[in-house]
Amino acid sequence: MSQVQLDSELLKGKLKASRNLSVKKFKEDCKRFIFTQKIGFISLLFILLVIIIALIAPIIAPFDPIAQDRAAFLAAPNSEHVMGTDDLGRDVLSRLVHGSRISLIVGFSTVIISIILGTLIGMVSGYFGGIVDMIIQRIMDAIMSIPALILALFIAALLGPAIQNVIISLVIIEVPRFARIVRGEMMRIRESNYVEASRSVGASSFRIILKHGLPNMMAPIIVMASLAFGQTIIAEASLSFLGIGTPPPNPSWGLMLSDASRYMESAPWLVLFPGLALSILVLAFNLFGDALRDFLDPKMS
Amino acid sequence: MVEYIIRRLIFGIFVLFIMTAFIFIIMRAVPGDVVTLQLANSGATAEQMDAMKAEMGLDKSILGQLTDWVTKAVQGDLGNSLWSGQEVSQIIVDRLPVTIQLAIMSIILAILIGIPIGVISAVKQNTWIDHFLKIFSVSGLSIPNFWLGLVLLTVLSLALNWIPPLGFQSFAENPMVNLQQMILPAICLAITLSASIVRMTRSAVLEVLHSEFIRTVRAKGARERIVIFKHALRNSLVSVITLIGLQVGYLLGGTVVLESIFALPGLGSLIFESVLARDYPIVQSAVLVFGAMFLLVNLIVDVMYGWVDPRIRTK
Amino acid sequence: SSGSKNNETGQKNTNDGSSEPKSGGTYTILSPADPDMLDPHRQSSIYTHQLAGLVYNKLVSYETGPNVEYTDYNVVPDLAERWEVSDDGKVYTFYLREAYWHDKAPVNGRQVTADDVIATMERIINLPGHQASLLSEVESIVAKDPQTVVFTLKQPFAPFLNFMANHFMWILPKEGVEGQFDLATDAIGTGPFVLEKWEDNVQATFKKNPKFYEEGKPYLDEVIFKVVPDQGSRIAAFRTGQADTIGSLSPEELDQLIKTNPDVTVFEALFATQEQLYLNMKKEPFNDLKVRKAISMAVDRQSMVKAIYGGGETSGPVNPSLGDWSLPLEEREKLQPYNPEEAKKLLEEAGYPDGFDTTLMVTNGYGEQLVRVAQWIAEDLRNIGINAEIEVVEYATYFSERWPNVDYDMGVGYQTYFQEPDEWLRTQLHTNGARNWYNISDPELDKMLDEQRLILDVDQRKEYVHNIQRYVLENLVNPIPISTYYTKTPRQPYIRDSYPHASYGYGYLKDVWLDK
Amino acid sequence: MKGGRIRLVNKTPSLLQVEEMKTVFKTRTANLEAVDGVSFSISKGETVAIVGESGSGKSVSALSILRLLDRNGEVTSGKILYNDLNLKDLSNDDIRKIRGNEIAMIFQDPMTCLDPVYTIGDQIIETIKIHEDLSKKEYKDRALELLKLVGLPDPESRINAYPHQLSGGQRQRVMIAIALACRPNLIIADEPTTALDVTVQAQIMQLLKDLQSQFGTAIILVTHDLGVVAEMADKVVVVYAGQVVEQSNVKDLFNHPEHPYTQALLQSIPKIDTDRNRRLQTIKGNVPSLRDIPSGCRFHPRCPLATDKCKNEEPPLFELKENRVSKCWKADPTTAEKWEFPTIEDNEAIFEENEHLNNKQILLQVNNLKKHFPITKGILSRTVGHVKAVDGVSIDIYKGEVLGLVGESGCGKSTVGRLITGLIDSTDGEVTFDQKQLATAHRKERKGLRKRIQFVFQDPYSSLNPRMTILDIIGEPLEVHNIAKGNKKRERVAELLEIVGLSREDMHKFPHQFSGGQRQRIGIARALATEPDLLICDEAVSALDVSVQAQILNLLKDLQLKLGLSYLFISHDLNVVKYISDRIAVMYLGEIVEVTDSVTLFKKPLHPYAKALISAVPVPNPNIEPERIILSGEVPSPSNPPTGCKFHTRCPAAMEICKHTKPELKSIAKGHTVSCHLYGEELGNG
Ligand SMILES: Nc1ncnc2c1ncn2[C@@H]1O[C@H](COP(=O)(O)OP(=O)(O)OP(=O)(O)O)[C@@H](O)[C@H]1O
Ligand SMILES: Nc1ncnc2c1ncn2[C@@H]1O[C@H](COP(=O)(O)OP(=O)(O)OP(=O)(O)O)[C@@H](O)[C@H]1O
Ligand SMILES: [Mg+2]
Ligand SMILES: [Mg+2]
Repeated sequence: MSQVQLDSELLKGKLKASRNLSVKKFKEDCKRFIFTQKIGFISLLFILLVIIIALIAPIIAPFDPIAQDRAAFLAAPNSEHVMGTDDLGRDVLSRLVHGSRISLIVGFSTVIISIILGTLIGMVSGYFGGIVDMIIQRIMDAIMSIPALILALFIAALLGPAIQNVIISLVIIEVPRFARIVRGEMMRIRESNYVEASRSVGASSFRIILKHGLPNMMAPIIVMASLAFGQTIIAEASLSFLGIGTPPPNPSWGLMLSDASRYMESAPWLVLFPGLALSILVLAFNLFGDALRDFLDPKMS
Repeated sequence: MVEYIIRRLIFGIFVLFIMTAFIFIIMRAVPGDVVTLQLANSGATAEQMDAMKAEMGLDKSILGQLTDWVTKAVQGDLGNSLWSGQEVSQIIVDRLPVTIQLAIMSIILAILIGIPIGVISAVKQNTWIDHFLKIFSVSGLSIPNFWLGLVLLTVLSLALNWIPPLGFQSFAENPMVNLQQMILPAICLAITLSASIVRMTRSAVLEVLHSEFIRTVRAKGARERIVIFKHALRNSLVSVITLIGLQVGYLLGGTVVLESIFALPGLGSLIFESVLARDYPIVQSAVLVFGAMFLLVNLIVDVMYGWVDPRIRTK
Repeated sequence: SSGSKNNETGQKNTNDGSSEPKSGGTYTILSPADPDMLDPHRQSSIYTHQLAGLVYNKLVSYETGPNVEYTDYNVVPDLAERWEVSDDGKVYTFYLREAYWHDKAPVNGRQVTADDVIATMERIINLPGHQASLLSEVESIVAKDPQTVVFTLKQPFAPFLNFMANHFMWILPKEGVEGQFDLATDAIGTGPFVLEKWEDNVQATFKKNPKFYEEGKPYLDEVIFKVVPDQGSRIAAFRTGQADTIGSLSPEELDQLIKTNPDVTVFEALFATQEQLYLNMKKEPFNDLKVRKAISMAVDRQSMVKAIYGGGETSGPVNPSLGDWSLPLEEREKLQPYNPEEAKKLLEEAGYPDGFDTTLMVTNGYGEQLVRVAQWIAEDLRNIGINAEIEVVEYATYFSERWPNVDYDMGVGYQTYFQEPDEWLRTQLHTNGARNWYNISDPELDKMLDEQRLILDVDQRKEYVHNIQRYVLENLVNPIPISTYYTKTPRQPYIRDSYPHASYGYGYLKDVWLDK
Repeated sequence: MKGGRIRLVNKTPSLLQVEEMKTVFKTRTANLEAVDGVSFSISKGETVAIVGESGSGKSVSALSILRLLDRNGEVTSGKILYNDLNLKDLSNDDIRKIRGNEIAMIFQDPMTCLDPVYTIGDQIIETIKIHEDLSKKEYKDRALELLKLVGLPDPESRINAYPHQLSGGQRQRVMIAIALACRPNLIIADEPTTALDVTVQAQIMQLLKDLQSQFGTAIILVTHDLGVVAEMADKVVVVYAGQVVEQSNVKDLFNHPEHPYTQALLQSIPKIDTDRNRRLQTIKGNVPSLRDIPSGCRFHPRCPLATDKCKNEEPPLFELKENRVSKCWKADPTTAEKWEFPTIEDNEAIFEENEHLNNKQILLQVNNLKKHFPITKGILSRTVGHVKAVDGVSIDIYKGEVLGLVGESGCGKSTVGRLITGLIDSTDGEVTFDQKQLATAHRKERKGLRKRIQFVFQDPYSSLNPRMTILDIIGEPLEVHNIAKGNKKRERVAELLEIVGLSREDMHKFPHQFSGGQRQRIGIARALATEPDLLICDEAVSALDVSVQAQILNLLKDLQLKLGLSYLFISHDLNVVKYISDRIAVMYLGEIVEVTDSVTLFKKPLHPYAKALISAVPVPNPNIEPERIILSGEVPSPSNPPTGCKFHTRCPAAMEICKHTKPELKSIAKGHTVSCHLYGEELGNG
């Protein structure tokens, strides 16, 4: 075997070792999470369950969520329609199952887009500071000083009811919040000793932001994201309630809830199931976020 | 301090200006305007419509309109409703007190509920009481408040055959009626806020309880009561107040839905109606007022910091 | 056949003679929304005109009363005591009654004169808006004497009296026209009630007009109009006795209400307008009559109106709430059958054996029921292979951009509450119609539409209008009438002599009294 | 007599007697026995020091006495007898009456130990209020009296001050006032001076001594600083891994340490009289984790004398003579064998001569360097003043030389270091490195120069990115400067790890998997990666335990000799600076006041500030009675420094001229410069 081969063998081994090490660390962290954050873990399982349901919705939903059973309007839960039907004879269970998709799509897209934008803005603002920071922060202040739902309402109402418009308006709301957190983290990291150490060996700003900034702010961002998720889902529901959220006939939990509010007395099951699903999912995200925060907070251990 | 407040106010005006421009531009960038909305089905000619637009000043460029609006707004003239022609400032003056009262009541309620629960939760850390309160408070964050409002209203009207008296009356006019009208929406708004207050109070008190000076106080021989209420709580207030400042945005947003549900003539419901009706001057001004309220609350919060924390006071 | 329905479930609405009307009391109306302004010539909103009916009068109006159907359009005197029509049908002379303006500055209770009428009419003609077209056939208006006004028409014009009874024709005091007070926020009229205070989006308070021209009326001391946007809140308020009437309810809501308040009376009437499914005639495949017919046949109107509105009728090109101006019910149903099989065949003939993909525009600005109708129709269309994706459009965009500019494939929406067959037909279907937002252009139809305006004999004109409708349902099929539903309005049991009418205006409250 | 301290004869009844105290912390994974059978006693007026390395259980022992432990901690067995009262068994209410009243505590960091939101007056009065019922005025008078007692200037107005308005030393005085408020019989002081500057530390130690002699209060002093122990304590308790390993009176302990651990500890600290050419004695390994306590004698893995017996059997506490115990099998009187600590062979113990220094080639030249940080205010960030952190500093460093930089906290030491590395830009002055000016060099050249100056930071943990592997951390400079990539990088990192005494296997680990000393080695390895000529060590060993500190100091010296490195060694620990430096610069308020070689500076400092500084250093030798120059007053603010000689406000020898004329830095003798009006040029020829 040549030297080069030997070396690359060695390298592979080393890489594997390092990967194993981080895999092992990850495994250990998971174990510790499960062990120390039981509520958080259960919440995580629930969230995963909802994600799976959303992914395989067409398979598990007993009916087409928009098909109308004209023989059964507002049917109470029965053996055919386990959760009853709504005012157009659509199967509530099927709508609930499909509705999870919309809630999750709105939640995920909003949070992911906001994280990306917020992180970019926040990192630039936090790292460079000065006039750039000043201008960015004032713009963020301006957006943030409009109460969230009012801003969402404003944008969603103007753009018209559509999922993408809901996402756009929620993103506009969330971006400044992420940006602010990231900026704070970036400023903290910028002042940290390891960044100073990195600068002292001559690392560029780009390298510092990428190699030191990003990995070290992931924890607060993830926590923030899990909490934002809950808020986003609720906001979507509120917009749907005002008639500017998800457009029918696509089922979203918020829309179902808002449609059902007229039947609060006559068909309470219509209100019950999406309401429970929504609240429990949001609860799960919140509890998971909390657990994550506790888990990542060294002081709490 | 005075200089600080002035500086914050100037900043605030700057922020409000950016906000105004933002709203102004978006609103005019989307389709639909008052004139077409009013006249679309009337068979009015294009010239007639243009004339009307010109009358309302809608024919100028967005920038021109913005300049016009800002110049007038600075002089205290917020324009007139494009529909009713009423003075916007008057409309806002009529409606603002409702929203302010609602916000203040919710904040007070939320504090009254949130802080004691938060303290108990912290003191009983990791006991079943703590876990129970934690789930309870997180649930508060997980229930949409429009939902809570509807349920409350339905349940009350069915179970007690009672709902708050309709027809808004101000507190000065008739305090009893006013409070009856306000209490339910205030509760709905307060639940969410109190949930965050509980969480913040809990973690802040816990953090303070771990700090060294608490050990000093204990070493003096102080009772737990003093340790917790005189020292731990007082030191936690800064974070709780900050939180309230930040959450006021959510609170004010919630007023939109709850004012509609409970038929309260506040700014929240106004803004919703006006956006749909493309009544630019009202939307513009209402958003501005909301923004100003938010900034003002945060200014008050910052001033309160000084009151709570002397380290900030002297800066 | 009756195109209208005016039933009372429950008992005792009419004064059975056992008790004399009692004066006094407050009548509270809850409404989901408020007029954006009070000026009735600048606003077509129902809320503005409902309130205008309390304050203003027209020269002529529609009859209401115990023996009048909700949908009967009998023109009766109002501010004009009587009128005369010249033999050639071109000159109308109106004799004003002795009536006084409300005692509010700057009008201060003076008598109504011909000048007021002329000023009002000029205002109507000059303001941009739908109302101008109502007077488009008028050549001149002159005051013969202070109490007599003469309208001269360009040509004989059948709808003229109906147009004069239209809700846009509220007579304003000259001072208002001249801008001495703000018509947008104040109202000084001759009607049964005096506007005391209007708080935008909160409430409007009206007090009895002591000098109303009908002796002894109104009975009510006060009418309060409150804005309560949330339906649930309105029901709760009604349930707890805080409201006398709250607008129409869905069948489910009504059932629940009757459970807790069994003695409530329910007023049922045909809605003043209808849902229409309209198609963009410039777009493939909607330019094909077969396709339009197939679409019309695919919709199960009866089940829809039952499921969504709790009951109603198949509608026609002229809304059935216009009484016998509309085609008789049987004919409407016969001409617009529900037959998906036949529809599929038609589609096949038109060259779409597998249907096609399209979009169906709807706005949520009218409330959720219409959105449900759209979903229903989409499902019906799906049955015959047409895959219509629902596009919910925000109201302002819908109403000021998409619909008027014919920027859609298919759409479903309500039409404005027209009070005249001419409006229903000519504004929508004429090539140059102000509301022809469908790209309709049919020269033969245009001719018929123009002709019906000239037929002065009412029965003759009715027959002609029916023929036009038959022609439309067979040869045009756009906009496709869907249904007109029954509104079901709960009322407190102590309300007496309430005879609403399909036309706008709460003027009928002059007869209402409270038996409590 | 030492400072009038009362030395009590043995056999006095003890005030507090701790017997076999055991403290356990419940954590999720295990129960940690942080204190495992500690016994000692203290009598009235006595000072007992508890010493040991970090994590050995000193603080926990102190807190256990008053049951002030964190919620998860509990004293599980043993007795804590205070005047025959067993504090361990008292009810919560009863022990509260003891706290603050009979036994008071003082903690390390005075900022975090005072409640920031109440005035210091409130906080003093609170203590009195808890235990005594007086009138409002009496409370205030008492508080004033206490503030006077602890020597806080201007107590009348300071009583309404908030903690943040006071300097560290003043805050510590307030803490002491609080502790004294109810005239306790015993004060437990946990590292009361660690957070303070040497000069302030000297003030506080003096104050404690004075108060003790005045009131006869007994003091339990928890510290890791053997200098402080030698100076303050009567009796010393040495703890290791939660156990007492030796107990003795102070003189015996320092003169004849019995336990190998004590012995090693004493030898690993550089003292003023430590030979600079000798290697420091080190203790291998680290303090064991409580989760993983060694069998037998807990010290055996690190003990050079360990036998199999030590490995397997835990030694009891052998009483050697009265008040003298040792927990070591070597002290077993039955087998009593003489043992001697193995010393390093002389040829190894002595550093080679530093040849790099011979040709006196200037490597770094700093000329009139200034850094003024703007103080901004207002919306437009108006500059309203400047913090003159560095205000005209000139120093030279020769090739292969170690220049020490000392001075009080905030005097600008770190800023000088950062300026030289180019981490921040200077306001004025020039830095010339190897004859090239840093400021005027163009970018590429600058980057090249930067490569040759590297930094070693104080806190080894926080200066390592917790999410990077050691390979990436040490490899970063290699990548940044395009020195090596991939395989080559790995090889180089491995090499560097070996240079600093780590194994190449370590490169795939993360920082948290290392001990403090190892982390600092990683920091050094990173600094060495670019083969620099100059290392700037900013408090590079301050955060380390003495035993580890010795390892790192030895390493630094080795590297200096082997690679010909030069160091700018910044530290507030003068003993360390003296040990490692060839020359030392003394800084005060952004200016250099004296520069000379290290021996001269300690023998014959000239500048009054340097004199005070050096006299304030606690000497870990109870036999020496140092002569203290206690500086009065506080360090002035660098944003508003005094006119003339900046030191004149605190100078015991200040003259009129000092108030308005700034003294020049003058060369007094060869290689000895000083800036003080006391010395004219002519004096220097001696
Ligand atoms: N609340 C706690 N829970 C768990 N372990 C603890 C707790 N407090 C202290 N310990 C552990 O007890 C041991 C002794 O800690 P202690 O603070 O007494 O050390 P120390 O000797 O004072 O060190 P230092 O010089 O760093 O202050 C340490 O290993 C520490 O981790
Ligand atoms: N970025 C900065 N902005 C403003 N002032 C600063 C900045 N960095 C340091 N200072 C101030 O400059 C002065 C000198 O700081 P420096 O950190 O150099 O002191 P030091 O001698 O290293 O102190 P220590 O021993 O506490 O580390 C201090 O008063 C400090 O507050
Ligand atoms: Mg300690
Ligand atoms: Mg420093």
